[in-house]
Amino acid sequence: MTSDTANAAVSERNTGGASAHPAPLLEVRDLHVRLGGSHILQGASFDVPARGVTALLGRNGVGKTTTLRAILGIVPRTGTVSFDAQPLESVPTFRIILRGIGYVPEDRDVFAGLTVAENLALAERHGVPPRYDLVFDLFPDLRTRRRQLAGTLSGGQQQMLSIARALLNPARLLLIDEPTKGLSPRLVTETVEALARAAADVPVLLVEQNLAAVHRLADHAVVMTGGRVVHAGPAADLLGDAVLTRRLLGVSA
Amino acid sequence: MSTIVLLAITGIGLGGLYFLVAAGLALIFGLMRVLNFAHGAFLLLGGYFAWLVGAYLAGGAATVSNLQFLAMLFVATLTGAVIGTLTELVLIRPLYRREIAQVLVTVGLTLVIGALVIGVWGADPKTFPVPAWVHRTTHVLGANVPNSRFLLIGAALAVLGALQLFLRRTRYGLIVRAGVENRTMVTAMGIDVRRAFTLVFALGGAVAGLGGALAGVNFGAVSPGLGTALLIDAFIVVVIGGLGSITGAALAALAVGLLQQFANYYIVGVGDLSIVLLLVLVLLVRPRGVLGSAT
Amino acid sequence: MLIVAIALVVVPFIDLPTAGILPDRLNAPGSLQLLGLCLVFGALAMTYDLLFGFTGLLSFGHALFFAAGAYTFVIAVTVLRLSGPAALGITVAVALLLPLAIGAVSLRTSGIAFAMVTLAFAQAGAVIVGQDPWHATGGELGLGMSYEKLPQFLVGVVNTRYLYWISLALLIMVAGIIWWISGSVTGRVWQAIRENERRVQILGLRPYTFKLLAFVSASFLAAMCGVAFVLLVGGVNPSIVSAEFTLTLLVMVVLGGAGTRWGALVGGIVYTFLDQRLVAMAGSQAFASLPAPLRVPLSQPLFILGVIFILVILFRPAGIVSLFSPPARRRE
Amino acid sequence: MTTPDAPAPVLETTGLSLAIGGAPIVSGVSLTVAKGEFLGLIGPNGAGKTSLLNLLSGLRTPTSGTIRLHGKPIDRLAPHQRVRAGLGRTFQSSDLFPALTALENVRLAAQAKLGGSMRLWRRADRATESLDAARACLERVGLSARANLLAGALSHGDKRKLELAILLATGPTVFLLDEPMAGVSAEDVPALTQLIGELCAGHGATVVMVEHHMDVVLALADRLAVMHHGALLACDTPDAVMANATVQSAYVGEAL
Repeated sequence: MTSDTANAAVSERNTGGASAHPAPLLEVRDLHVRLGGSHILQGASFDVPARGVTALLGRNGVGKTTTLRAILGIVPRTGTVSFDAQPLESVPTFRIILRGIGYVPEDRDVFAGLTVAENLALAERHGVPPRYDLVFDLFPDLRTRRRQLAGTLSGGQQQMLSIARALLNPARLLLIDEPTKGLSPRLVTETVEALARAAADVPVLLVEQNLAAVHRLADHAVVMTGGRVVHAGPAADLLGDAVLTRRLLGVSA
Repeated sequence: MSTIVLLAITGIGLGGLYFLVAAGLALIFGLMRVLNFAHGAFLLLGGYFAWLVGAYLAGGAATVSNLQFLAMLFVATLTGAVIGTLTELVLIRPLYRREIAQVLVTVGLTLVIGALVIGVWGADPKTFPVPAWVHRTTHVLGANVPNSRFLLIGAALAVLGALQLFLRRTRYGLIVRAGVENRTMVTAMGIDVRRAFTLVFALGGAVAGLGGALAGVNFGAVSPGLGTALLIDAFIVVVIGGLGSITGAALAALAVGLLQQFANYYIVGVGDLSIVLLLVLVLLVRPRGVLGSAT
Repeated sequence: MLIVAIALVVVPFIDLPTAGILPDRLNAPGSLQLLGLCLVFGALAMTYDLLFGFTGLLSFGHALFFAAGAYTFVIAVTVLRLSGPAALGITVAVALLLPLAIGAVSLRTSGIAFAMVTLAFAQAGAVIVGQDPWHATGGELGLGMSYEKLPQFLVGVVNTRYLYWISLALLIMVAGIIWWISGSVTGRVWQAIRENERRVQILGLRPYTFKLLAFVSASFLAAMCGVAFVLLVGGVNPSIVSAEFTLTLLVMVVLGGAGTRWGALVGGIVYTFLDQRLVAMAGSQAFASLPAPLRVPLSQPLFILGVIFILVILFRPAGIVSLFSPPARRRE
Repeated sequence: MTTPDAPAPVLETTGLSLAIGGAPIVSGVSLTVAKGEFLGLIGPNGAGKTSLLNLLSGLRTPTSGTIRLHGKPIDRLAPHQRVRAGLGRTFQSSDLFPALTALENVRLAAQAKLGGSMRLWRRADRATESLDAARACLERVGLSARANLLAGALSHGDKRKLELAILLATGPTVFLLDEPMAGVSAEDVPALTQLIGELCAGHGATVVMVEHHMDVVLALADRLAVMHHGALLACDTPDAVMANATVQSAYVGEAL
């Protein structure tokens, strides 16, 4: 599946990002989250560079989804998060989003009782021209299904709507949580290709279980275990090292 | 036949009044999961402010002109909107994420407003001035139906229509409908959902205020007990209809109004009991109400 | 505790001026009746807290069972002309069977729906009492108690001290029973249900049965408070069946501190005392000279209580007993 | 598959399915677990593993299918009745009774097992037989020293142990363990794994365990069941499952 040209592009972007060492776009330092008595994040620290896709990896239940939610302030957290050198700790969720972060949640979370058009309209912002052309170009299916209730869409179509919602406004960073979860192999491929196109213009922090998708998309990899970050570096290095992958992720890549 | 027509139209009118009270409750509960006990107090203040304006404009007469009546309704609506907004900003917002405390604080507000109304205007009912035509009757299929019933039905339909327009056609309506499903996700799309909360409280309060004035029309007077009495009926309507559903509230209000009228006619005094029985039955069969959502 | 109890027992023997805090000198009938009322409502608030604070069941129908006890006893004595013990026997039966039936139905729902069903049952009770279809309740006017069949020491203003002692005995009985059963094997299950009902099932216990037992226990004790109440005030009226009265109980419990050992009792006593005395205390000359915009609201006890209640929720969510909690806890 | 002399299955599901709002969550799961067997249940997030446990323990009602325990159908039993029939479970998140002490948490379970929870006149602190049983359970998971701490104040690892103590106190013959390692720090995993192994072996219990840590699953399980999209993809010995190409592609993610 992985074409040679795409591979080349990945490694090129990869080395470009690594050698220049520009200031990170998103800096997470000592992030803690306690929910209902469990200490889910136990001091996670990592950077998201200003270019390329950063994959957040780890076994189920290590706190990847919670990390994204904590960055956005959806769950109460301590520690520091700065976006473009601006602290986010005391900023309410909606303002964090308005600073230019697009969010595609786990389980899609489209509004089932609203139509596709209404789901998209909700993302429109005052004074920002919505990028319907771009969105419908990426997901032509959504254009024809504008009047359909989102709850009646298939899982794959809901995922596309969820991504489309995040792409409708120009974003400086996308947080995408398990976009291929529960999709059939053909839809996984489609979704990954759409994400690859979207990621050409904007940096992404991606949570993904499907290592093949990670292989296709990611430039950088951050691995979590037990609520902490245990490894960070170029994605190719991690995925190319079978021993390391097995030790950190418990699977053979 | 004429009796049935009269009972039916009266029942629908009563249902209209219930809907006016229940609509705001359902709206607020749907978005914010707050059972607003102070809703009855919003209604009470709306009714009294309308009476105050009416008594001033009528200058001691029992009737007002249509224009003056419109002014009374406007003031009632405005009063409800203002008190609803203040309640959300001052009492509900600081208790964000403490849902039981939010319910309790509205209980406290009910006590405060109820006591203030008695303190300022006394415990006796105040005769509510209305236009002369409201007192007259209209001949429908052999029955002489009081015009006030038509007024209630018209007002309820207008409010139902306006709320549907708001929910279906405006951006805030869209936010409210999305927020009912998933509040967190609305925030995570860059929308300040708290502004929608304030707006919903203002709207709910406005409808309650209007309901207060129309309750004055229905009972011919306003009294300090008006709020609580209608609030319990509205609770029953909202629970039967499914907490948070406007359409459910409309259907349940209609059912409750009709049931109460007919039951009262055939066995005197069982109207109130019959709707309680209906509530118990509905809850035992469908604990989430007729149109309640699954979660 | 013991000192407080002894002090309360000997109150009717102490002839002290009360400087306007109580209606009269400390052991005068008026003062004793007010103190008795505080004790009865303190006990009633404790029964509500057993349900709401301890087991986590938010009922809006608790007043119904208090009223059921009060009305049954008065009707038995006055309308049915039964002797004191027979009337008490009938009241006990009603106080067990009525909550058993209503609880069995209401507890099929939970959360807000449970609150609403109990509210509806209470409303049905209020309607029946108010409309009086069987000519027993006295309708909107209420019913005065006939003392013919009751012991002589309960009759007459001079014997108010006995009524005071009955109220005190009721409070001690209610507090003792609640203390005992909340520390019982079953009491632990109630607490567990409040904390995590789903997990109680996975221990192999059926929450419904335990919730029903809590509902019947609390309601039965509330009905006994109702009996003490009618003895003390000599009659009933529909205000004790009203939804407002249930809300009042909720206010008492939360004001004092829900789910704490003495919170509900303190809340009940403080609320009742302020409700009864604010007007009289406000009747002083200093008060009369206040401008109307201040005087009118301050002359309404419910206004003041409502404001205090709101302030407690906003700033002291653990209730007024938390004001006296040991400062050690604040240090950590 | 089953040889004639194989022991009768303790737990058996036939075509078990669950759909919520039309969306399939669990689809047609048929599974047998033999007496004393330790079955590891694995699969990606959202594969329906916890939902399957909820169906087994009665917290969810299946859309179709049946469940048999010791050969008898238990579909009509309420959750508490299934526990009494010997089906005990733990939860993924440690939502214990935070305001009760560790000992009280376990004691409630012991009380439920011994009967007599419905005794208003019986003081809890004098009910010695259940207290002794509860202390014994705490002892076995190594929590005796923390018996009188509030459950809410325990460390996360201790909460997981308390969870196991509660399970033991309900006296089950079948253990349903939902991610016992969830949220446990890496250094504590081996010790907890060993504890679970000892407890299950010591009880001769039949176990179904959902777990993501493959080393834990491989250390404990006799057989592995793999779920994907709500369906049972494979159920076999760990070696066979790990070698299975379908499992590899679905779980490990080589579909692309």
